[in-house]
Amino acid sequence: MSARFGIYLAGIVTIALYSYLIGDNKMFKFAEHLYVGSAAGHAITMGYINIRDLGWTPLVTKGQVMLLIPILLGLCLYSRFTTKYVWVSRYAIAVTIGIGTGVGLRGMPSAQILSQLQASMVIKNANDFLAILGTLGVILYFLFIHAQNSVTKGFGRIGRWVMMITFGVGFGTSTFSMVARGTGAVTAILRMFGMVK
Amino acid sequence: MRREVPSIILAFVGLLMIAETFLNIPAVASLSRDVKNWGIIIGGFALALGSANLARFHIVRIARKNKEWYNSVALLACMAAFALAGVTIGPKAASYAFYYNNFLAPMNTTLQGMTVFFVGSAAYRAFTVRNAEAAILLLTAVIVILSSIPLGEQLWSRIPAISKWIQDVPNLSGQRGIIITSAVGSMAIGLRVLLGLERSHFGGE
Amino acid sequence: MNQFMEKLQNTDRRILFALIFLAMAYPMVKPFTLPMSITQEVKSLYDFIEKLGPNDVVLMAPDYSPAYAPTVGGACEAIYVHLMRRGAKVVFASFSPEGPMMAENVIASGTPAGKKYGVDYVNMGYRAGGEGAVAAALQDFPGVFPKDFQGTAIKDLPAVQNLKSAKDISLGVLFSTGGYAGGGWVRQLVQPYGKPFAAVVTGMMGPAHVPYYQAKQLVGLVVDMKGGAEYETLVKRPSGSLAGMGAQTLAQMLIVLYMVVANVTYLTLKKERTRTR
Amino acid sequence: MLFPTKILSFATMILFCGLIYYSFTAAKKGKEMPKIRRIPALEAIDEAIGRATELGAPVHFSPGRGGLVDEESGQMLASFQFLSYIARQTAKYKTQLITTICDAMVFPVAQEVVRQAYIAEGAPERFTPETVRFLSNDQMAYCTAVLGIFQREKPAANFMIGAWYAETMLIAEGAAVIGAMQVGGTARLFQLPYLVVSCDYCLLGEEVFAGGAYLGKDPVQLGSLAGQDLCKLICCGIIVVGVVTRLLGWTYFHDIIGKLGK
Repeated sequence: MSARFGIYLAGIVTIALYSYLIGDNKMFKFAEHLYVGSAAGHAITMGYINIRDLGWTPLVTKGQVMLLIPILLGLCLYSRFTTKYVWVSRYAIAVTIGIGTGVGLRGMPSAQILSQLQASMVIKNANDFLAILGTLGVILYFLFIHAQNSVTKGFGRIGRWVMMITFGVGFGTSTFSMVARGTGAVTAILRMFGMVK
Repeated sequence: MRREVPSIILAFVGLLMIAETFLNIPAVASLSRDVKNWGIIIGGFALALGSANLARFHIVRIARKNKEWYNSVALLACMAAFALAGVTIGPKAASYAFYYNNFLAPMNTTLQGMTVFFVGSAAYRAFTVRNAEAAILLLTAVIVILSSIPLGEQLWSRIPAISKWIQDVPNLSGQRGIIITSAVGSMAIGLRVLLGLERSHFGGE
Repeated sequence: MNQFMEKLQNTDRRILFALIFLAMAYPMVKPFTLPMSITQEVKSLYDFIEKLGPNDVVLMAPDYSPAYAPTVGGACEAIYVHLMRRGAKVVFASFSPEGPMMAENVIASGTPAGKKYGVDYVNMGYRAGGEGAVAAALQDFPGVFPKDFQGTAIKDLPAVQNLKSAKDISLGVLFSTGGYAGGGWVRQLVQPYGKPFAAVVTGMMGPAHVPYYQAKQLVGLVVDMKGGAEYETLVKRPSGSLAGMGAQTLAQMLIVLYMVVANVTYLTLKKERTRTR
Repeated sequence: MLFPTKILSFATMILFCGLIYYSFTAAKKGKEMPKIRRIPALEAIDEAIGRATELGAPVHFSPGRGGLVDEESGQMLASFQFLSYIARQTAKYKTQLITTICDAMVFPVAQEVVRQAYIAEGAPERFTPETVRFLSNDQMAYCTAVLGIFQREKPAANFMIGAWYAETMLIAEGAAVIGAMQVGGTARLFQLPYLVVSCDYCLLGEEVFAGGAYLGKDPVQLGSLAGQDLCKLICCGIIVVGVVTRLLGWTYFHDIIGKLGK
């Protein structure tokens, strides 16, 4: 499996996927199925390793009996292949969503609310003043029920403009990294034809 | 039994996660670490479940002799090959790594690289000044793009300074507002889910 | 006129895609110089190297991985080429595991005809230990790097025969994408030995290095692909960084052009529509 | 027992959750709620489904690459409310729904949401393996497969509401190519610009979380939304107080957040 073969393999799959830009075609469809299939196979590998290393191995070698719980819960998911016992899968879903909900709830106050509020309090010059007005505008834009009056609506209008600027900046700054990734893929094609080193 | 017990489990796990962050109790910390591990293990089963569904979907296509069924065969073959190799020789083996690095990874790079083409077509299609807001969006994007390439400076020497001001003042304040309000929304849905008032994830009311 | 505008508005997507592809591919196949202002930080490194000659030994530390080759690799090659032209001796010594490979790449694509390995340039390989290893190498170079990357002993390499410690080098250049970065070299090379030092870093690290430059602890600072492109412009040898910047410039200009054309057609047709109404 | 450096974060969580809880219990008891303001993007959902129905074309829904175990999980939970609503509407109008999923754990949840919605509309037979499809947990493989579906099954409406990552632009433009009407929405700051640019209508940030209340007109959700408004007004108040005290040269208020709000 030489490096040369690797370069050709990478070049060919790149061209096949890029052919989508011309229009849906047989080559793209084939590459798409190869990609999705390989990724699924890789996912099975990763899932297997997670179950083995975090669940099965500690269970049988170290006797961590508690690990039977997630293994059983994981198996519960397969009740989805039946019609009668579908509800069993909810136990596994409950644990997962419980983790996500808890992690979300606990992280929001400090990371997303207090630290941002603190940053909004710094006022040293006119720019800071404008920034604070902008932040207030955006927050007031998101009022849905309470305080629907002309003041909050006026602020909300400013808030929307500020958000448009934020989106414009987001779009503009990310083009740099997108072009960088694009050149990476273009390089794979050019390299196959020996046009770049 | 079918909805209540899962709801109780959900609330317990959620509160455990919250307790881990705020309370200085070693037992809580270790249990919550275990439960997060459980999440990864369950996730492993979910990955296999997803792949099994994908396989079923394509087996049906082959059985029905759908148009271009041979693509489904290719998909299943790749899936079987990667999974078998992964389970037997492991992903760190040289041949597995070779196909990962020269086959799967470049496809990922290619798709990520394709984004720039779509940005181009979006620029041509969607960036029209239909109203004042669209005009602000367009103008900001153009200034920021111009400031990141040498040409912008040549066009007008103040472009980099203007772009920096836009990024530091209105952009930052907009980000703050969005982050704060999204956090409030996210907390609200989290609370409703914990209390079992929101059950769409268990399928409805 | 309006027919033309309508046609323009409905340009086939594939043409838009093809132009973007060309805008990215052309500069990579054929890098070109760009009209850009050269920052003082880059120019001062160039001026410093202009004054070096055959009696000078320059220590280059290419501490980056392949993923960062587009970011700082171009500058590495351009500075290497410049040093070769001046006739200075270049010693590559790396403190990150992938560094020696990066040095090999730079040597392969940048060495001018007539320059010889071991005499004009040498690749000493890699030593683990971060800032501590840097300090040790600067104190006792042959002790830390007794052999080169290929295993040739120092006594067979004329380029490094007289390099005993930091006292014998004329310039140190660090290529860094993280870790202890330029501050470590200022502590280990500039402060104890008073030797000139330059840093090549990523855009993210750039602002943190400006104070060192302002305090004259750096003779030069090259930041990211753009700094590399400036250096390539100065040595008049378009390569990796200018190729990358060229692709950036052309592709982003094209995207801006798309926005402009889209709005010109949109507004013209809208005006026309309101008039006929 | 409580970590001293986190007292303020904990208090914020209790205060905000308390306000929201108070608001929706009040609403549940029948306290009259003021009307919710118009959110055009939400009204566009019905329009898009209607269009697809007229054309006899399918509707595509995706919650993005987000998962259920991280901090973005709130958006995924919100996304299920939209999925539930859209599934019911499509069942009502006998329009085909294609839900594509990228995260493996989201898959069984999405299946359950759609299945129950179909049962609620009295059309359980419409639920087939084609309705909710797990395509890949590899983000870009997922994109390829979605692009393939767009080209071959040509949905006339595309909904992208949830936690979106780098796949946003590919899928949004992929749908624009086939002329689908699009409604997007995410609270992920880095992907919002693409949805705003590419979609016909876009839910911005917190609007994603308000969808359930708007579409369901459920008193709990409306009450919750009213509580969220109170929290936001408090945030504004804190900013104003912080700024004023700082202008007066008193930084205690600002500094205490840093010390106790970790």
